[in-house]
Amino acid sequence: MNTFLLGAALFLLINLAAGMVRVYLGPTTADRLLTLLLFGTTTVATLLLLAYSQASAVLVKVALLFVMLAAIASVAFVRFPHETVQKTDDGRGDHD
Amino acid sequence: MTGWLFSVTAGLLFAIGLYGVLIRTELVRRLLAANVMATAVFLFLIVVAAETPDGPDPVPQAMVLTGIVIAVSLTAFALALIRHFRAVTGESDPEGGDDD
Amino acid sequence: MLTDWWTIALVTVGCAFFLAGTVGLLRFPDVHTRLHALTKADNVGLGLICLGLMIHDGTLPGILRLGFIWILAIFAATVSAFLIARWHESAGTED
Amino acid sequence: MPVSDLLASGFDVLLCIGLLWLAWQAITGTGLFRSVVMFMVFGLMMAVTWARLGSPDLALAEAAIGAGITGALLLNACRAAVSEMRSDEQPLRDRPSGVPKWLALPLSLAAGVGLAWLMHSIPRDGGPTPEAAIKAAETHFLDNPITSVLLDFRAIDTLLEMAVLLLALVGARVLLDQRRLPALYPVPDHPMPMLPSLLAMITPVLLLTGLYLFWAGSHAPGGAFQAGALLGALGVMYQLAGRFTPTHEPGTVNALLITVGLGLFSLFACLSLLWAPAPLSHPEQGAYALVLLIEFALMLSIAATLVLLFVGSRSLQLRRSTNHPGGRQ
Repeated sequence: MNTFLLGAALFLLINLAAGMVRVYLGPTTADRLLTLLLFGTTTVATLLLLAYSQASAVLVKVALLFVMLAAIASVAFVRFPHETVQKTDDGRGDHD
Repeated sequence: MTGWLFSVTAGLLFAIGLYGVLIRTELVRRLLAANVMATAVFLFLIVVAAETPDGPDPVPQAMVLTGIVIAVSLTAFALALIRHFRAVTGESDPEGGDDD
Repeated sequence: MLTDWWTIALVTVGCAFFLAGTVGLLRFPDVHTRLHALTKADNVGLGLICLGLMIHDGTLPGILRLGFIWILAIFAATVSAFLIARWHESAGTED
Repeated sequence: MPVSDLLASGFDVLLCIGLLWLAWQAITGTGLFRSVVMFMVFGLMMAVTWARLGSPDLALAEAAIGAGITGALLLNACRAAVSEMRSDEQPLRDRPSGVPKWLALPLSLAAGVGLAWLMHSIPRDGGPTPEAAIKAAETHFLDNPITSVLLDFRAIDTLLEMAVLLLALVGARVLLDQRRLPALYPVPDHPMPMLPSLLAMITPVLLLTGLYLFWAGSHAPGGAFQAGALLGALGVMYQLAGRFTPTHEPGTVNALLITVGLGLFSLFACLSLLWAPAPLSHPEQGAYALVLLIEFALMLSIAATLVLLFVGSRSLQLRRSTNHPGGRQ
């Protein structure tokens, strides 16, 4: 059973790596924020699976923390004016 | 296997951080690089702690916990310093301004 | 032993939902459709994994904790997705 | 079980590749905003790594402090960089540094590989117990030498940790005051939809989780920091939602909150000389209650200091006094 849960965690990590392609491609800033959402949900699921496969109950609390911090992070991002994003771009423009 | 893998990763992370500190002149990015170097050191300590024969060693864990708090204090202070620097000179990097 | 099979089935289906979310994230044409794919599929996937782990856990505090995490994740994802979509909209009108 | 070992190795390898890629992107990528996003994701990955390496305490601290507070601070840096930019100025750019790339790359690689080799070759048996630790164990009221060493040395460690945090705030204030740099995140003109309901939902949960972490930490020292960082994150959220108003007048409540942790701790350090030869020793009676009180004060101070560092103003005022988050004002 533990092996299966670990396998599922590994699968989710691969899935996350595939999602990271979207951050790399962009093209808009909102796409990057989207991946933060993907990260939030997937790492929570991965931590829960790890918690039960390693029999370490504290990781469930870490997962709980992750859920709330993901929400705070997205609020912090949307309080950001758009021109800030554009002006901090020092290279090729990678937003719309 | 695990210890070896994470040791190498910590070494490479340290290398990436050091490279960033040497190459980037824009100050916030340099601060990011220094933070990555700090994380690499924490990783080293925890790998050593995890490999002690009788269970995880609590002393390095406590040290890293302290290290994380010190790192965030330092980051906050450095960011205030960068704002101050920009206000004084109007530049985002210390080498710019007079030489090109 | 039957409970083990339930757990395996639920976690597997949950992982499939995560896969669907990522495919949507990569293949859909614009931000709104990607947002749509991601938030819905991933949170269903998380719910199914939580359900599977609840069956695996079997104790009342464990079940409550997992359920709580899922409900919180749904709330947080709803608000975050809405805020990001709105932020993207306002970017479109300003530019 | 070879299959589970193989899966675990696969998990670790993927985690390490992810960490390296994220760090590389954060440091060498274009665009400050993008770098900051990458760095925050790196922090989250790091928390998963701590969990994998069997240090859940660190995973909690990294999630709350590393990813949460540091990320928010760095976002502030982006914001400040733009709002204080002159109109004729170019976007943030990089000049060629004094060290050429062809030299920097092998140099840093050599340093990293050398460090990895060095850390790999040090003995893992922990080494002999230091003289001072044995002596401390003999005079201590606890029997277990490890616990007593941790209790004694951790106390000094925590005291200085708090002092560093306070110093960072004082230093930042001095710098910002000198050039009259304003607080970031003024109150938004128009309310953001759905944010109040998110706050209403998240406040009790974060408060409960913070208090739980604090209570759990009273058995093992260090819980105050995770709890304080969590409450600090809640304060940051309130600031982002426009519930706090940054003010220029120094507030009494603010000053009290910032200093209560260090003050109480120092007082205890002095008073402990009355019953013990060395400072910071615990009395035989009522040690538990005392530790709990000091840790609670520390938690409040940590939360208040982190929020003020984030905002960059002298003090904060709550806009609606009916809604009181974590006792901060």
